[in-house]
Amino acid sequence: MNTQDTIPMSGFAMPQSAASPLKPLGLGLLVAIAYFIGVPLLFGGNGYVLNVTTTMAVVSFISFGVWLTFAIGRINLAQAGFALIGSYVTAILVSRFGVSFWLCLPLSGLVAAIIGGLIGWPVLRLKGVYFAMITLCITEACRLTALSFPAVTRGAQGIVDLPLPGELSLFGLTLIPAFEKGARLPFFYLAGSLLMLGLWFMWLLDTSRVGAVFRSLRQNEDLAVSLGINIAKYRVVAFMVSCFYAGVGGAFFAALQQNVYPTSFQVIDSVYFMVYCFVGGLEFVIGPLVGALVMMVSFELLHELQRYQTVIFSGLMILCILLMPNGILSVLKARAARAKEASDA
Amino acid sequence: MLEVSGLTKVFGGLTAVKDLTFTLQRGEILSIIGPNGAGKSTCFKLISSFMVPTSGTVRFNGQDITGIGPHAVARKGIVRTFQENTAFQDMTVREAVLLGYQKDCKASLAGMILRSPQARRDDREAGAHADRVLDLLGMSSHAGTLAAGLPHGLLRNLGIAVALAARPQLILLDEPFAGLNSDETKRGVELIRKIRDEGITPILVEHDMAAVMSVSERIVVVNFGSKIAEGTPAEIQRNDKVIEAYLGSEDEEIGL
Amino acid sequence: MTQVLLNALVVGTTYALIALGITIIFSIMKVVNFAHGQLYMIGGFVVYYFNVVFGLPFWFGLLMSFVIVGALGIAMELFLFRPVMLRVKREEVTMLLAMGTAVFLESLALIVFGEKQRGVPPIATGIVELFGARLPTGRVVVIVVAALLIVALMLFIGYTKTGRALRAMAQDRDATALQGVNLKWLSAMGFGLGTGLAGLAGGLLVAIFAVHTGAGTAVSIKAFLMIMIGGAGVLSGAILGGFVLGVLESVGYALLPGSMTFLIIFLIVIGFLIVRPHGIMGKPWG
Amino acid sequence: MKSSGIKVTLLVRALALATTAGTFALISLAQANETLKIGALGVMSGPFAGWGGVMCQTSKTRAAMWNDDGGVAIGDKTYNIEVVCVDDKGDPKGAQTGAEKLVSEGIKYIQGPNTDSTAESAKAVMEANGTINMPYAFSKSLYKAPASQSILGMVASYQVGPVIYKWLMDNKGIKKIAFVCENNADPLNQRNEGTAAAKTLGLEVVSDQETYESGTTDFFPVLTKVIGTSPDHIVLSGVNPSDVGPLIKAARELGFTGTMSTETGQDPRAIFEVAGEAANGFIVAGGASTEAIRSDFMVKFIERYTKDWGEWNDVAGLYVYGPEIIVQTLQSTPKALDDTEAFKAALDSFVGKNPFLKEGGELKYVGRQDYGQSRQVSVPIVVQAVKDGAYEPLFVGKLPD
Repeated sequence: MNTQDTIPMSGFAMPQSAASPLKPLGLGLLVAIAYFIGVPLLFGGNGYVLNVTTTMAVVSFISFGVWLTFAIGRINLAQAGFALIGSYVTAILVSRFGVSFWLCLPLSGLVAAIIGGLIGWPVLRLKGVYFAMITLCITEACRLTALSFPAVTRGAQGIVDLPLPGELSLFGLTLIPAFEKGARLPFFYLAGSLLMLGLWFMWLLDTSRVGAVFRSLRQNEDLAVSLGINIAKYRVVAFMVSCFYAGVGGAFFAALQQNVYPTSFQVIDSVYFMVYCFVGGLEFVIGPLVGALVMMVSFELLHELQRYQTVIFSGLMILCILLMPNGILSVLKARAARAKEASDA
Repeated sequence: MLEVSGLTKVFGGLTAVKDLTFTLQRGEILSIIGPNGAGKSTCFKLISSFMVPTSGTVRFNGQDITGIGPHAVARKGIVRTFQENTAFQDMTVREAVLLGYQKDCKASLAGMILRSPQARRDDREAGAHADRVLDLLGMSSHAGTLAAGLPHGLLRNLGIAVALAARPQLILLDEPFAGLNSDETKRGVELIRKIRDEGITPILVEHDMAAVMSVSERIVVVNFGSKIAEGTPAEIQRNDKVIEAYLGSEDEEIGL
Repeated sequence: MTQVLLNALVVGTTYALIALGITIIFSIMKVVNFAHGQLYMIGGFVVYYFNVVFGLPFWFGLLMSFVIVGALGIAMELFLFRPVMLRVKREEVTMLLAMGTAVFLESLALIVFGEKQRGVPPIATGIVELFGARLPTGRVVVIVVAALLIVALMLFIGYTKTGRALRAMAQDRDATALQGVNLKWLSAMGFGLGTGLAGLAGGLLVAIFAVHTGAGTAVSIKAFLMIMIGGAGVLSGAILGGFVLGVLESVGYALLPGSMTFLIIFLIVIGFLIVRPHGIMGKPWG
Repeated sequence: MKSSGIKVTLLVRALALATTAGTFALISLAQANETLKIGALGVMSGPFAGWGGVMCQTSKTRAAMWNDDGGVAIGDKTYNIEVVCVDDKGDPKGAQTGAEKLVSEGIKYIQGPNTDSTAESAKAVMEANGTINMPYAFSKSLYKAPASQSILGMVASYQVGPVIYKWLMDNKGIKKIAFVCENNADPLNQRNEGTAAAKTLGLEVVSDQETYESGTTDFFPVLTKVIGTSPDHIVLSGVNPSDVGPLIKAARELGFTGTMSTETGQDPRAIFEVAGEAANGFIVAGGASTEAIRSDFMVKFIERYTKDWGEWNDVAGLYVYGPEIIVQTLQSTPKALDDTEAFKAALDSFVGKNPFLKEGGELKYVGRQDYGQSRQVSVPIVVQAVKDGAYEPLFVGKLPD
């Protein structure tokens, strides 16, 4: 590889990757090692820790989508709605038609993305609070749709007792063995793989030309369009990718919980997906992961407070916004920058 | 190159642009002037398709481009700049200029994300082009500066640089000299000539009469949305209608 | 059918009252107050405590609901929203802050007020019959008071010095500052007025409905629907939005199977916003 | 001076001795009583916080009473009961995490969750770990084979509904019945079950499609249509406690004169406070704390609950059966402390005493008729009517085996 090849990459790399002490690849590797080796080694037998980690991984996977819609300057509260769509696609295909979960997983994302594209095309013309509100309506509409059409969704009864993911084989070669009842590690590794893939793709997207276009949409749509950029197309692409993430995440949870109800994903979930992005820091690809990690782990740690758990948790959240209004990572970045300045001087 | 005929825009009951007709030859420097609120900026928005005219047509290189949408117009080769300091605030100068090249990238969406060979070629070309543009505007030393940290004059240049990066045939400059001091204006005038020499035809909407008179080869004067005069700077300075139109406003503006 | 229209009138009036507070805060601060429903709920509990627990008159409790929740709002503005708004890179953070406040107030209320639903003794008894439709006297009193409050607020905003300053600030913060108006005081004041109205709505409506600590989120979501229909940040739009939602809800429940009503309302709102992105009377924002 | 110095020294010595003795006493007490942890997993925050919050408080109160009495004797040891409450936020993800948390603490017996979706999600964890839980949710797949770990902790709406409707037909002569419920999974299911039961009994169902959204403040619009069908009786299926009062009040204000009922436990004072006299005669199934039928022990429990949590909630009278029957079963089968298989094996034969009813009676596991296996607590079907902020019992029924 000649040096010229690397120039364009650095041209669009996120500003912080240069300032951060860890290069993105190293950071990714670190996260992967911590997840795939560190957690099982330390907590392999502890179903609770594995479950929290698994949930955290996929919740941050879904939040990446919200992060991407933030990148184009839209506040997206529809994510729970599309996760619900993903859950139902998998649940219906698996329970009615016996389709393999491994096929359903990407398919759920695809269906969510297509529906997202159809809804997104007109809706994405809205900005600011109007977009936030309309996406909140979409989440509610998804729940009510699931309730109102029992012929397809079994309505209020939910779809229960979904089988665990079966074997995935290609030409007789077993790639993934069937999940066994009660085994937590398969779901844990699946969640980790999704997280890593999701993070990797987000990073690729963000550091590519497309990522730069997305950021330009947030900063000034008029200027972007004056340069011949088809902003409507890029907006829909960003939204569809976001919905894809939601759909895949929803499908995962349907399999993990072995059921889906209209209440499986609600407005409050949409809110939390958004919160994770903020708490981590909107400028950073890894922000949703950091946000979800900090928030979910602190909620669990506050359990000892019993009935004061939620009030202290939300109090801490407010404090967190007060002290770090631009997210945890922005504080770390500023500190790293100061340290660098000091060492340079 | 550009033919505007019978262009009219009505907002509610108000006619902002009325039956405006003019043509532009490749390589000439044309300015549109007029008192405040005369409809100059609306005219730009109509040409660049940020607004759809009530009636009339805009033809570019013989093609009808009326109301085809701003990004489509840009792809045909007409790029506009903005009044004030419109920029991508959180991007560095070089990032913004690289983005200007976007419409000429040949790689597919997936290719761009996954870094296909075509995307890499695009990026290399974009990089080379960006360097040329920055060099042309004398901004190479600011390539790594965030737009939000640029001084006023350079921010204006950045706007032009981004537009140039989109490789237009025709560039619409919306008040390129507003808020600049006389030194900066002088450099701006030179810059516009340089742009023209690169083979890009500029049109200006401007208030700064001295600058307009020195840079323009032809001037169109509008008032209350209609064209009241057209000619060389010398002709315009002598035109009674123009003087009358400007009497209501500040005299010094016409630079007599 | 008379009953349906009468229902729409009552629901619409109460909704308009709910929507006013949230729209005031939005217009002057550009903050979507997700905690609106929780403040409404606290207003209801304030009245309950003054009226039932302390045995004081209902109307005194109502006054206190405005004062206490208004003061809470001023504190929120001073200690939460202002410091954050000064430092954020993205405006959206205020929305998140409001959401956090909503969860905080709700869980705090659960500890302080308990899980039960609360009501106050009826402020008026008896039932008025109108063209075969039934309208309890309590509701008549409440909608008359609500209507008076709405009119009073419109007069306040339209004709007093403070009201005009608030309106000016909603249009252009910087220009208002130039006219020598103390912006800090004014925005805290406006925020307090908005939350006070939420408290007032909750306090008034507890007289005919009931209140419990979990009621907030649903009220907030409905308030958002109203201001979106009417147009965010426009007072008359909020009132109109409240009535439109009231009519949609009442007529929807009368004509459609229950489970479809709100699905259709949501779809109508989505469709409507696509066609008219800024509501009936709203101005572009974003 | 000197003598006082000696006195001080003596005092210090005496204090030290006392402290040491006390410490020893504490240690020996701790040695005598081991701790048995019981979980409570439910929704304790958000709009439905009432369900799980009261459940947690109930179990904690019952545990405190046991511990004050010196603990519970199981086998040859005495145990102090510790209740670990986990808030699932009404979220299926939270329910799974919460269940795993309780399991990781070595807990084998869990009360809750409170809704279908959370109970179904916790089920996977229960089945995989052999943990027993006691949901307050009616989804039948929780209790039917192949599921085996969940025991319904209350009377299901589809069990009590027909009993109430039959009684109303016989005693009040009702013929036309209407159902109204919140547009949400659990209530809708209960409505569907109720409708089916009413039809079987030969009642005419005049309205069964009307629902309202969670958080509705004004029930006039939805009830106008229901009452327009002129029913004799209205069932509020699976109604959230926060909606009961306003619903009754609205129905009466709209001129409805028939009877009304619900199948889920409610607090009579809260209803009365909101609906006033309109609440009188409202029929509720559940609870076992009604004055006329409660035992002295129940009175003591109510006192303790009121002392600990400020205000009595009648729903606690239902939740208290959970820890009671778990502990009694463990006492009868000490092996089940570590082995839930032994617990399950004892379900068919276990017979305990109901301490909460004045007349006593048996406490056992039923449900063979509805679920094909003993996966339900034999909570008495107490049907009662609201009367000025309290309940008066109408009749007490029994669950079928």
